[in-house]
Amino acid sequence: MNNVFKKLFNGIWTNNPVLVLLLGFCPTLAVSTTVNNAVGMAFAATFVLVSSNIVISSIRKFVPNKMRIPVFIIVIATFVTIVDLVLYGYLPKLHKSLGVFIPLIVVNCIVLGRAEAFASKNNVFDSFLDGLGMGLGFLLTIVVLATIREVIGNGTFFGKNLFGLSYSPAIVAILPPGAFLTIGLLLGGMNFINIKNKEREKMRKKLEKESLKTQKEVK
Amino acid sequence: MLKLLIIAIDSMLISNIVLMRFLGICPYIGVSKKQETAAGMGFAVIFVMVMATLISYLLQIYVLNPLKLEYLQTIVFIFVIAALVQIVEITMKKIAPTLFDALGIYLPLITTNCTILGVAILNIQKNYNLIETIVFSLSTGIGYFIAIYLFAGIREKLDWADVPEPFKGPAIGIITAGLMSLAFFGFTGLVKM
Amino acid sequence: MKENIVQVIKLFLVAVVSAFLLSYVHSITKEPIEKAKNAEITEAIKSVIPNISDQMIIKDTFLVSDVESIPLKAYIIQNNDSTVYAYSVLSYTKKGYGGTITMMIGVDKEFKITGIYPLEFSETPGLGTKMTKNKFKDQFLSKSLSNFKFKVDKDGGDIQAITSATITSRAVGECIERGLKVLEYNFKIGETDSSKTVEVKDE
Amino acid sequence: MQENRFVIKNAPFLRGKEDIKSIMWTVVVALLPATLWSIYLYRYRALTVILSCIIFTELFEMIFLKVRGVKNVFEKAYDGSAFITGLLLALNLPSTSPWWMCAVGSFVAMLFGKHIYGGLGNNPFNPALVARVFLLLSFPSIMTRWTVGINLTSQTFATPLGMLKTQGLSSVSNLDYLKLFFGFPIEGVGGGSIGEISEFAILIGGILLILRRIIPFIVPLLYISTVFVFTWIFNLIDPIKYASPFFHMVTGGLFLGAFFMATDMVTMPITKKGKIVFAFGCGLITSLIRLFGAYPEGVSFAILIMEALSPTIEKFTKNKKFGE
Amino acid sequence: MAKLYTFGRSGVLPEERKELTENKKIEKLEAKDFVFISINQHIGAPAKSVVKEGDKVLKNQIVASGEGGVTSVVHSPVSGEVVQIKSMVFPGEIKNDVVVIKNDFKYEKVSGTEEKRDFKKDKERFINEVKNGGIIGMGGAGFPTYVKMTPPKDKIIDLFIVNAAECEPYLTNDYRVMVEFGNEFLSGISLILDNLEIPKAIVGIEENKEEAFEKLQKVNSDKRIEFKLLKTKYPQGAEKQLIYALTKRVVPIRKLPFEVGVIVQNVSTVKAIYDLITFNKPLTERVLTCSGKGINEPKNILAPVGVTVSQIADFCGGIKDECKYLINGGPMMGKPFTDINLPITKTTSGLLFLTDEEVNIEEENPCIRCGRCLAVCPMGLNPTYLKEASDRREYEKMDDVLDCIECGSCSFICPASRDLARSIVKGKQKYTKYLKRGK
Ligand SMILES: Cc1cc2nc3c(=O)[nH]c(=O)nc-3n(C[C@H](O)[C@H](O)[C@H](O)COP(=O)(O)O)c2cc1C
Ligand SMILES: Cc1cc2nc3c(=O)[nH]c(=O)nc-3n(C[C@H](O)[C@H](O)[C@H](O)COP(=O)(O)O)c2cc1C
Ligand SMILES: Cc1cc2nc3c(=O)[nH]c(=O)nc-3n(C[C@H](O)[C@H](O)[C@H](O)COP(=O)(O)O)c2cc1C
Ligand SMILES: Cc1cc2nc3c(=O)[nH]c(=O)nc-3n(C[C@H](O)[C@H](O)[C@H](O)CO)c2cc1C
Ligand code: SF4
Ligand code: SF4
Ligand code: SF4
Ligand code: SF4
Ligand code: FES
Repeated sequence: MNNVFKKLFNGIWTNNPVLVLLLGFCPTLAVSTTVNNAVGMAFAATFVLVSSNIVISSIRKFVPNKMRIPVFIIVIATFVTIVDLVLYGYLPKLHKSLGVFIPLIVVNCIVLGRAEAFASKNNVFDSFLDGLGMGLGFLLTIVVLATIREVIGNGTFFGKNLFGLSYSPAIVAILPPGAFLTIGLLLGGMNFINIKNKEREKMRKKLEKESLKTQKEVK
Repeated sequence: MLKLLIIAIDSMLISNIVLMRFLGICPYIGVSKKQETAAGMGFAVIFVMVMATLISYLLQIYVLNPLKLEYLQTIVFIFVIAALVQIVEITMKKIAPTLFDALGIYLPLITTNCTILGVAILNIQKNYNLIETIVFSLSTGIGYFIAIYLFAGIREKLDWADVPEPFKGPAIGIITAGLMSLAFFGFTGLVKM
Repeated sequence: MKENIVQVIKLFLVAVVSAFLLSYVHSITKEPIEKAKNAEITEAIKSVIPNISDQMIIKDTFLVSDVESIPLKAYIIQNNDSTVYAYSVLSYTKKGYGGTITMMIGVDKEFKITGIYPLEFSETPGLGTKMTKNKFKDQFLSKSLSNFKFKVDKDGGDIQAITSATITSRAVGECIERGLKVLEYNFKIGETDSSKTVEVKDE
Repeated sequence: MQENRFVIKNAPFLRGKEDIKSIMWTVVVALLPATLWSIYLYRYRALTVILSCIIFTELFEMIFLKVRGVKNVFEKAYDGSAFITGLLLALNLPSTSPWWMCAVGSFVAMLFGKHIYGGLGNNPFNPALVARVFLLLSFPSIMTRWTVGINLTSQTFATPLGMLKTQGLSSVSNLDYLKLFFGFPIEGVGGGSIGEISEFAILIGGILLILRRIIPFIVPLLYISTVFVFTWIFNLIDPIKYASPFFHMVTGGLFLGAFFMATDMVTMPITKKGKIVFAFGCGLITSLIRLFGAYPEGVSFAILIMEALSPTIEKFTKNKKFGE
Repeated sequence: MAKLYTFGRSGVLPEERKELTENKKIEKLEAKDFVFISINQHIGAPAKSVVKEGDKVLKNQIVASGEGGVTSVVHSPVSGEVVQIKSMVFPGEIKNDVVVIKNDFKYEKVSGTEEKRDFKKDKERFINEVKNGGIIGMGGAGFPTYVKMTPPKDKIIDLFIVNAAECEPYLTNDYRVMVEFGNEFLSGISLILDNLEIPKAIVGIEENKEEAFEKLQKVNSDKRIEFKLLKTKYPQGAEKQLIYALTKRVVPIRKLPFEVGVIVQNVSTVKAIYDLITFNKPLTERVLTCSGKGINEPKNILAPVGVTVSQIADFCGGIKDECKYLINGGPMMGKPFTDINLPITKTTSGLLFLTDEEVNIEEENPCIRCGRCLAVCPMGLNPTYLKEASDRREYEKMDDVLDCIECGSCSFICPASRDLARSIVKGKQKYTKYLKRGK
């Protein structure tokens, strides 16, 4: 069980696809104008990620190495098309606001990247976990981003007004510059935490070494 | 004629593919450390974008639409693009080796670059005719070139700037992109689509 | 060589499976998608014309605008006994601050406005987008070409312009005026020649 | 005999008198005529905007200096550069700006405009302009509330450029250019940003800077004359639709931008030829935006866009070496 | 007013501060018990000492000489005994062997030296004399003069330029030489023109030395010599800039003056050649300016090469307590040092004792890209760019450092007090090493 959490945590934080692996910026920036869209996009992408990871890892032995990439693309594109059709049919509004970014999940580097780097080499369950973790990482990032943008730029959260009428929102947050600036700050924040962690780790190791030394000396 | 000019200016500056439409951000961040490589990437994108958009346009009009297979758009387009890049790579190597030396390394990167697929799909959504398709894809590609080339120029300069540690690299890059996007808002309304 | 053939066959297999899967999904989603395609329009019509019941029939038709000869799409809402309940028209203007604005305009049988609904526009958020607010839209209710000048107050008209978004307000006025003119021209009894109707499609 | 009484420093041992501080504070002095005139016109309103911008800018400057771990924060914060940014930001805002908007602007200027790039000298974009455009896109209705000077009602009017854009040329055809140039209020016409009212006052400060060799005269001159020529060409083509070039000279932030913002040395190309290209480009884009764009005024955007081009321009306009 | 010549818009205007010594007559300083002769005072192939510890030497005897194309010899200014050969670190962190000679105060000369002689026009012999007389450029660089006088065969020299700009603040040694030894100086020029078969000479003098200009023009009788007044501006005396100012000839990048048919020599060098040719007196002494507010009596001094800085300081009334900086050369290009037991060399044109009041070097700040350094660089370089590239050793961006003449104008003007010249000079060394490694 511990292992499962570790795998998920890897996708959500340690190797967060957007903030650490720097993949999939385009949908992250484009559809994070409202939390609603963001959640929709994240679920769509997670669905594709998980299902294609599962399928790819289960047919990995069947697929000849040379034909790897085309097969992956077919698998992914199939799931993307399914998502596209289903959303169009049953959630037309969301489909409209996500627009071209649904078909673009095909080329989203997160999906293809995980298929290539993970699912083609690991068993079905691990691939499932990896897809889920990455999907959650994507979800987390895009939702945080969208929350910031929607709250600042529109004064709402999930469409609900937060501050009353006298608040004038900083509209730029939901415009393209706002997306870039906000994710830039998030990236910087992530780096900052990682740098601090590394420093702390170093300090701890140093201290441990020193205490070991003193222990030895005492002995 | 006027419409073509409007399409060109709009897709180059006003609705710039990177700064306003959010397509191709990853290579924009990834291949912009040096201005020469940015230029190489830019040219490669222009080239592939025009070819890919054109071919997928023809496929849509003459194959998918008549057969009522519109729902296979995504899967067909991505295959066309992948195949196209392969073919371009091989023929360019044979016919124009110097060009290949310049652009060759960028071509594989482009297959998975969402600008190409994105523009191919947008082009269909916008219902452009053949000439408009060419103008649209060409000027969108040029818009990409402008954005990545200028951006790489700034980034080269930033190499020597005293940027705080956590913001070094992609973070400051993307913030700079934000400020460029802010600046490009000035082009709003220069032409109206 | 043999290996190559096996590879191609495998790829082909995957493709076939995928094609089957997709055509299956397609067959399921076909109908909802068709509905969804019209849902926006239907919803817009419903929001500009009060009390549409499910028995009513919405007919759409292309009308030639006498202003710029660009056909507008109009909808005739009929009671189930085929008498006219109301009209609506999908009008547009190119004079918005950010370019084209399209909006659905609903009128009753007397050609008085029952509602407007902006569909597509790219006005500045916070300025031009105030046109979607009821505070602005409501001033047009039950106005018609004969009792209202569709110009902003600054230009001597009756429209209360949105502060700092005169351009948008002016454009909205033009848009509504165009829609109303086309409707009256085509449907007002006695003045119209129904041959102007280009195409009629049943819902 | 003390051996090491001598200090080792590097040649040259004589250094010029001018330092960053003296340059920056001279610019502040050069901005005084425009500042004082606006305070005379807009009274406490201008004063509050100017004071809050400067105070917040200095405050954020100190905070970010501290966060970045810079030593002697206090001294650095008063080298005058942040003061200029604050003052110029204020001069770029309407006199009706609320204090919290000044605070947001100052924050953006200091964070995205300056310190995220490593502080003075490292930023690719002009901090005050980044903040102004950020505010313009964020709070468009506040940023377009212009009042008439002296008359302290809260009734707002469009600026001449706004009138031109929204109501056409006829609405501005009988404005008195001389009044606009000297910055006297005209009833029914919005005065514009705090600092852009009087071209005359800006010109005085600008000439001071040129004489003190702090800004190269070519930049404002070429910038303004490019706008003049372009607007003139269009005025000749269609005098019914396009305003006279003199109108464009005396309205909007052209002078403020050309003398004080385009000339920010940090963000302008460093080579002489580069400065020429830069100034021409600013003029060209300003004209394009004013003539065809959605915004009535193009100066801020034009300068920012050219700043994005600045490193590239610099690359293509290297100095010729002596003997080359 | 006469036309002022100059080299364009670049360059800077530091305070001149020449009033401290400009009216002080040259005073002669005698060597004390020991002299310290550096065996490498020139640039080019190093020389080797030709004496050993315990050897007896005569005045004007050669103590060091080198082999190869570009090198020079060094003579002893006194007679006595070689007591030691030791290594010393000179300003600019240059290590050199030094021959220490105990002065016997007898001044026994090598026979034939310092006697008036008749010298018939003979180009080859002339150049040979210059070589054996240990004449090197006394304007600062120390380039062996005979090498300048033997350009490649296909280059015809049609102009001899005397560099009397003396653009460095404080320094007045060239000026005093022109005022006090005007005739010798002029005869020196004539000698050079005669022997090297050059048709014309121009003496370029900065406007702030108009007195010397007028006087020389009055006493001159040689029609081939022309005097031109230069604008007072730094670095007017830099070779390429001077040539351009006086003739509008542009020395191509990384090329020497002979490319445009010119030889440039400093005033003191010309005077030294005169002494050598007419009196057979090798170069063993020079005029230098000892100045600054950190010394009690600023003076112009004729001193034997090899006397120590401390001896000179004593001669000038001693160092004041508030003296903080000790500089070998002028304040713009000179090198700082701390060791007052170092000897002067043939290229020491000045010794400056400066106080905090005179030197205002502040802490380095980040570049604000004001572009002033580009504007003043006489070589048209981009100093701030070169500094960053040099500091970071980004070799592919550093090529231009080789064109820097190290004048320091950029550091002088920089409002952010950046030590541009210093970084670039260091960059030059790094880059040269890098190029060598590459080959
Ligand atoms: C740093 C700061 C930023 C603020 N930003 C905003 C803002 O973006 N929009 C806003 O309406 N109020 C903002 N406020 C709150 C205002 O001070 C004020 O309380 C609020 O706008 C109420 O406005 P009213 O006086 O018009 O009712 C901000 C306050 C501070 C201190
Ligand atoms: C950033 C910005 C956005 C604007 N957006 C709009 C807009 O969406 N709709 C509009 O009519 N005018 C817009 N304008 C134009 C001005 O607000 C203009 O002054 C106004 O339309 C004139 O109306 P007024 O006469 O009520 O001031 C915008 C201006 C700026 C600076
Ligand atoms: C920046 C700079 C300034 C110089 N100024 C002078 C000068 O004022 N007078 C001078 O004789 N040499 C000056 N020189 C040295 C000359 O370039 C040149 O080496 C010298 O005049 C040649 O004469 P010499 O070989 O007799 O020394 C300067 C060099 C540099 C790099
Ligand atoms: C001539 C001159 C013009 C300046 N213009 C601006 C300006 O427009 N905006 C600004 O934020 N700072 C300006 N500054 C101040 C300073 O350069 C600015 O804070 C830096 O860009 C910060 O790195 C100016 C400084 C000078 C000397
Ligand atoms: S494939 Fe393209 S989008 Fe993906 S990581 Fe590489 S450059 Fe970025
Ligand atoms: S060393 Fe200095 S004073 Fe001497 S000549 Fe050169 S620049 Fe002039
Ligand atoms: S770069 Fe070299 S030549 Fe140019 S001013 Fe600086 S020191 Fe002088
Ligand atoms: S003079 Fe100093 S501050 Fe100005 S550009 Fe050069 S290095 Fe930068
Ligand atoms: S380029 Fe990476 S998701 Fe678009």
